[in-house]
Amino acid sequence: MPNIDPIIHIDEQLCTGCRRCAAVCPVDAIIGEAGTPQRIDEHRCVVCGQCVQACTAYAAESEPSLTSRAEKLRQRGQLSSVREPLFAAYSTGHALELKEALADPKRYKVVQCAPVIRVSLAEEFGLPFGTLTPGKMAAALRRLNFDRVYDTNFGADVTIMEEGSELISRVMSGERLPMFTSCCPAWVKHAETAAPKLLEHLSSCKSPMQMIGALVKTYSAELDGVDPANILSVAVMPCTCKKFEAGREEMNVDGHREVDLVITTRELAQLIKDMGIDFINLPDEPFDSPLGKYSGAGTIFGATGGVMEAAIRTGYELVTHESIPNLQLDFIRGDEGIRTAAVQIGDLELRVAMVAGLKYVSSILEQVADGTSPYHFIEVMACPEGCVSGGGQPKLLLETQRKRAYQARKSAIYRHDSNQKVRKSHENPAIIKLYKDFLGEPLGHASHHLLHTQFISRSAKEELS
Amino acid sequence: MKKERPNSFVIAEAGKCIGCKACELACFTVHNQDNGVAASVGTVTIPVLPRLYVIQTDSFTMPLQCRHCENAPCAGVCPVQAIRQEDGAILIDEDRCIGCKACAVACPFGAVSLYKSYGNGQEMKQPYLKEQQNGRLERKARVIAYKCDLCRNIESGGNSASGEMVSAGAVNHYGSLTENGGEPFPACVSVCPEQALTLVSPSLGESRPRTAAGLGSLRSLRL
Amino acid sequence: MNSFVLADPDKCIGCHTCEAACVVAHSGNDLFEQEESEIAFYPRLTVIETDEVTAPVQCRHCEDAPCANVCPNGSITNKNNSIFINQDTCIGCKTCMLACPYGAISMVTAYQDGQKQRQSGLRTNAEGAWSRKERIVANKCDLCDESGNGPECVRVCPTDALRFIVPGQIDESIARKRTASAQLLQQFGSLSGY
Amino acid sequence: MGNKVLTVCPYCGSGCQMHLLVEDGKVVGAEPADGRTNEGNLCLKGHYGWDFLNDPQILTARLRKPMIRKEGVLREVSWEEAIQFTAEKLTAIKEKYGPDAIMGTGSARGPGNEANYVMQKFMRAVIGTNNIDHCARVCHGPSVAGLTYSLGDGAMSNSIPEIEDTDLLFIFGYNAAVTHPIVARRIVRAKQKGATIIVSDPRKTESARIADTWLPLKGGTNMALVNAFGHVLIEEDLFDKEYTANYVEGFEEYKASVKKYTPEYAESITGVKANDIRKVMRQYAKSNKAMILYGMGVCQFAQAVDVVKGLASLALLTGHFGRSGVGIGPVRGQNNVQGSCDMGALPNVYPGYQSVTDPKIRKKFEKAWGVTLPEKTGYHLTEIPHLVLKEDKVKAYYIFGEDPVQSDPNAAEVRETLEKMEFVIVQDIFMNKTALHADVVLPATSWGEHEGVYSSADRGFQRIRKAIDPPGEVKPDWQIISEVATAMGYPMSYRNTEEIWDEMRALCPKFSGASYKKMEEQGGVQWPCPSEDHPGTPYLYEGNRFSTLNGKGRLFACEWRAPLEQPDQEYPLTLSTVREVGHYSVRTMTGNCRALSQLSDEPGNIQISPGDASSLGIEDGHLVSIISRRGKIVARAQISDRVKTGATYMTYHFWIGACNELTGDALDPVSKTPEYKYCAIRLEKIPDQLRAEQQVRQQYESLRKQMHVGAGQA
Repeated sequence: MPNIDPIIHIDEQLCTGCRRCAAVCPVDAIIGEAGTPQRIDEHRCVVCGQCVQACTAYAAESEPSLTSRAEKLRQRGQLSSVREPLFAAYSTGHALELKEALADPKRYKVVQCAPVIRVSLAEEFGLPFGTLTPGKMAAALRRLNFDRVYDTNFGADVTIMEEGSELISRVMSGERLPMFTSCCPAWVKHAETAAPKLLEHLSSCKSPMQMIGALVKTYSAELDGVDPANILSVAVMPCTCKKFEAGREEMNVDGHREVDLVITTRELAQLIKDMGIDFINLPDEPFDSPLGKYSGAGTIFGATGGVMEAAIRTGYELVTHESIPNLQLDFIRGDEGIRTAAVQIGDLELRVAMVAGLKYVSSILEQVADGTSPYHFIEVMACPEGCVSGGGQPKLLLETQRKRAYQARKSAIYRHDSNQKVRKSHENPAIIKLYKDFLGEPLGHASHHLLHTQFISRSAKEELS
Repeated sequence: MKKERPNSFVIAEAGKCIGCKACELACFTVHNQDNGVAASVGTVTIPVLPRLYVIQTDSFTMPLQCRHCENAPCAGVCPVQAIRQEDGAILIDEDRCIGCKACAVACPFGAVSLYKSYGNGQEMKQPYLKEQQNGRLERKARVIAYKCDLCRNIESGGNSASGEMVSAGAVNHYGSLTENGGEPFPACVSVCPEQALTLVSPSLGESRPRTAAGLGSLRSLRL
Repeated sequence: MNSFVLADPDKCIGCHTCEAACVVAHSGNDLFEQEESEIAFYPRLTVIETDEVTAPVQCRHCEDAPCANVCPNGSITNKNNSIFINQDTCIGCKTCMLACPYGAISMVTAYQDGQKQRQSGLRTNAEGAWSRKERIVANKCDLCDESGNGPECVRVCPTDALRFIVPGQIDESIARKRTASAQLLQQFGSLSGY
Repeated sequence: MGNKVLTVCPYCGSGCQMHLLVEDGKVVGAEPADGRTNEGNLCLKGHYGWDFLNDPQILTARLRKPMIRKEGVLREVSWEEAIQFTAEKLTAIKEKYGPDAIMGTGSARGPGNEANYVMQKFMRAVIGTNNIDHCARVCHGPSVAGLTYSLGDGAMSNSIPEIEDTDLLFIFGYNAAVTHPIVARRIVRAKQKGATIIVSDPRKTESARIADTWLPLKGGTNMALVNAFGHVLIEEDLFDKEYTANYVEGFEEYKASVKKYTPEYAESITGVKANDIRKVMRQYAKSNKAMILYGMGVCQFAQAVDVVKGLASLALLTGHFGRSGVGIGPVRGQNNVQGSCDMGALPNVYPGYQSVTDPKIRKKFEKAWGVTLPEKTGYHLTEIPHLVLKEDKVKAYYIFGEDPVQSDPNAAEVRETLEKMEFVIVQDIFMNKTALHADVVLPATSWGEHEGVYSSADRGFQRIRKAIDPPGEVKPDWQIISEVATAMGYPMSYRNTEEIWDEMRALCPKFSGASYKKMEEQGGVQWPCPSEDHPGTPYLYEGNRFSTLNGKGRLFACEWRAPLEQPDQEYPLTLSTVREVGHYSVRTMTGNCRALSQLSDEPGNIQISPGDASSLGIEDGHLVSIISRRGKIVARAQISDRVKTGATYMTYHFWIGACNELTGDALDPVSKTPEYKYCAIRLEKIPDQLRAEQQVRQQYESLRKQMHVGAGQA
């Protein structure tokens, strides 16, 4: 899945030019006169899909001037069975492609699900906001004919091991501080475009999705004794930019794409309906081992501040060798904007910042650029409240319900975390085993080969546009 | 001491409308909870059929809907009394409607449209009337008149989309809400991002309040 | 040009005589015969009191009447120097009421020979049971068109606070003001040096 | 076909002349006539206040037959029975407790001067007491007392038409636009003619709105302000020394008592800027023609007579008397309150303001009436509740053309009083709240149904005329009283009102020249009119001779006293009772006029400031509860920019929003006039408006039932 398609599109037949999308775009990538169809500046666009969420310009029934619905669905890569209204702003779908692939008996089909799918998927079936359905989701995926149902949460735990260790070593050596998180692909693309000089400040970790992808084609391929070339690696994501990330040149192991296909929460729901699966009445089923066993820390990646909280839970203990007094770091939880905190870890006062909503990051970047940034560690999430509000999430019919929906999804995540027996990544037995049997130690040779990456400056194009 | 009042109605300010159609979507949403429409777009399984219509010409953009006329021409021409005034709103009884289209013709605003009728997310079929469809006779779908009902008889609360309608505030320039018994704001009014829509609740014999400024101007009028 | 009635707030004492007069003038004298419950008391002008001003407000019979321009079925027309609402064809859509910047239009129950007009089609549950709804129409100053002896409000005002302004008068006053200001200007003599 | 009958409007003391249009025995309309005061204009009451004559039964029903209370209910009886019963009862009570156990009222409204003359004669000659008083007590009583002390006459020294020709108009506690629109017309004309207008009022009245200077004083601080005015006149040497020397007495005492009332001191009490106090007095003193007009804002306080004297003193100090367009004008509220005073419906004077305590005068009346008359002054109307409930002195009450339950303060106490009395007679044209407590109800003719004379506020006698025949069996008031008198053994056999009038003229030097004939010829006669050849007197005190004993004007000042009831935690707001333009007095007349009741109907309004409204969460037009230490009522909130925070205003016309359920019974020590303009109240928001509206509607319905509405209609 190489990157040629810009993924986010505005259908000029449908766009009324109200520019509400421009109001939510964090990087001013939407261009056009009010009242006329808008277009997207592909270079600036970070593919976060907030415009897709905000757009209300739907295709009215039987407007003769329009291309037929069936044709539009095909163009958009959507299943012909989709009955919901079509809007001007949309993201390229891969459900159609996936449906064919799933039908192929020769391929070994592996899927991973991001932390927040389980707290929002149910909305697409009319259940209340924040209904938690990991079990039904796993069951549905098996019925969609996947051979292995893994969990990005596990990848999150791995990320914590790697990124946590990276942070500690950087803080000890005082090099390249502050360190930015690198798990949000929209943020990474923005950094590459808007602040190429600061790329060394990004953690070299791949995102949880890519880490799982890499492990799927290596570690678990070995365990299951299948040829990586024969594996179809699929990810279900709340995020439209994950489609872009998966398509990045460098995201491969030994020539194999780490993730072959990404579909959004909405696309998953459409597939489930398309296959006539009665989601609401499915039994709860577990995820598969080993890449399906996760800690509470992995779960909270879905909310802004989650990566930070998870990292601190582990980092604290790696540094101090004693268990963290208070697991629930409420002072870190919150929503849109910039939040800062200072955490005492041994005799180190770790100063951290969390950015939710890419439009808030610029001030932070300036500080880093002129060396005045007081922080050690900065988490950045492109979407207003983190992945719960991602561009691939269920789209709301009424703006008036947005806040409530996000709150409910978030509290479901935290509820899920607090219900986990294991709540720290480094205590996840499957993680311990992974390092023992396969990776060795965090930041070790294998990790470096599979789980870390480097970033490309896109500034050259900047001048052009 | 008598306190009758004319019907309330929703009206838009062209100057404020940006044409986003959020009002149409909201209107459809709150009116189709029985058709399985919940909070997210994914729950929609029928065509979006709103009861107000965003009109876009090169000179202006604004939604157009029923004025709940006191002497409603639509009701006047309805052969089966399917259109009545109930609790201060002109309402169409969709079960009684026979789809004769007279109301749509009579309405000077074009506020009435005829659509297929839906129940539980399915087209409603006629009991006996059949029509030729791809080669064979099939029961014809019911077609009925739709128009703004000021979001009357929409139960709200829970996670249902209209949950916020009652609470959601919008400025009401001309009438007082409390006087007409705290009439809830229609969905279109509460979702409009530009507050371009207003629920007007006039009283009988009273014209809308005049501004002191308007009066002040009197003082400078000399012939 | 249209005629209209204009109030002078410096003379108005807010006694409401004009409001009563308006109703009486439009009811004939039968107002004084009616049962109290049957009375249609809808003044076509309203005395407004703000901190600074007291004065009746009524239709200005605008030359480009906004009310007429929003009427969906042409029930508002310009008829012998006044803006006229045809209450027989009015459908009660209330748009004119909103359009009027003076707030001079109100919605009122329509009467015919002392009886509320009922509609043939529209039923309502307003009075509890289902019944034929009364007609409600737009109402405003008609300059006492039918009476023939000019606006009654002007006639009864005890302080002469109301004036009936007919087309010619505005032009006259404009002409008068021009001459006056011209005379003032003469006093400047030569304007050279300015 | 129809005919026009020239008469005088029955609402307010402006004395507007008008034509009643009559078609086959029925009044069908009214037209202004070219009267001295109204010059072809009428306000809305004049134009549309006549159809109560046709008994539309909106608020109350017209009384058509005499009634006697039997087994607790009023039953219609014959005149013979009613008169007989009344006469016997009164005679019995007179014998058992003495004449002073009986109280009677005059009527300041429809009946006219002759009926009042007959009534006071009945009380004095037949009953044998001076216990006669009337509603002047609750309005301009202080003017009568105060101006008689200062100038010698308890009336306007000037005339209404003069108002528009003065140079400076000083309006004090008087809202002409509402109480006398036709007087307000003169004020507007004065302004248009260039007069300076100064208004002293807590509320921004219409006059205040067009005034050059508005002095928004705190309620209940009149005396302090008036004293400060006097202080400025003297301190700045603005007063007319020569005039004061020749025509005025009491200067030194006056000077002494206003000494401490510096404008700054007054400002601390009244809230009026000291500089404004100075400015207006300079203007007042320096203008050639300056006139004072005042009203209830002066009289309806427990310190009223003092203020009246104080205002008169300002005019005396500056020599604003004895010419046209100057002087002082207490503009009388009710249409014939001047007349009922003229006719001696007061406990201390006979007709023509002749003292009952003066032996010479008493002799004159004893001779004329052929009886011996009581020496001592009678009771005041407003003392009755106390005299009945506390001292048990008064047993019978002959209430003639008044409705004390609605019009007097502390209604609950008034009801208790009437219940406690042995015998209550109500003589009226409509069923009313007071009649609910009556033992006998005597139905009388209304304005429009009888002949007579009214006195306008500026001392103008004018003829009222019969336009239509009365309904049912009703009789003219003077006739009813005569019949009771006759039945009590004192024959009265007047054939018409002119006979009564001439008897009265013969006894009153001030009025003796004011014959019916002269009224016909001139359209009216302003007293004094001492002789047949005298045309009458537009303004008093020609040559600056005052009607006091020694002919000099008497200055007066005294300490300011704060109103009795002050707002507190529990009752944080003040209530002042006022009137509204579309209704009259207790509303039995205007409340039964279609147009007027449509313009403004029950439960009535309470005016409040936007500030108080928002802090209480009250919206304009909403019903609210109003509570004082004496009662609780419901009325409609009317939010007005013209009202100061902390102050509220209610009109006393309404029966559901009856503000006199709230008002207190503090009285002026001299005139015994109640403090209507100041009591403490609390406002409460009513959450369920729809329900409240229903309750008001029900209350109105049951009220109408009590008032026999719909019962017997002809």
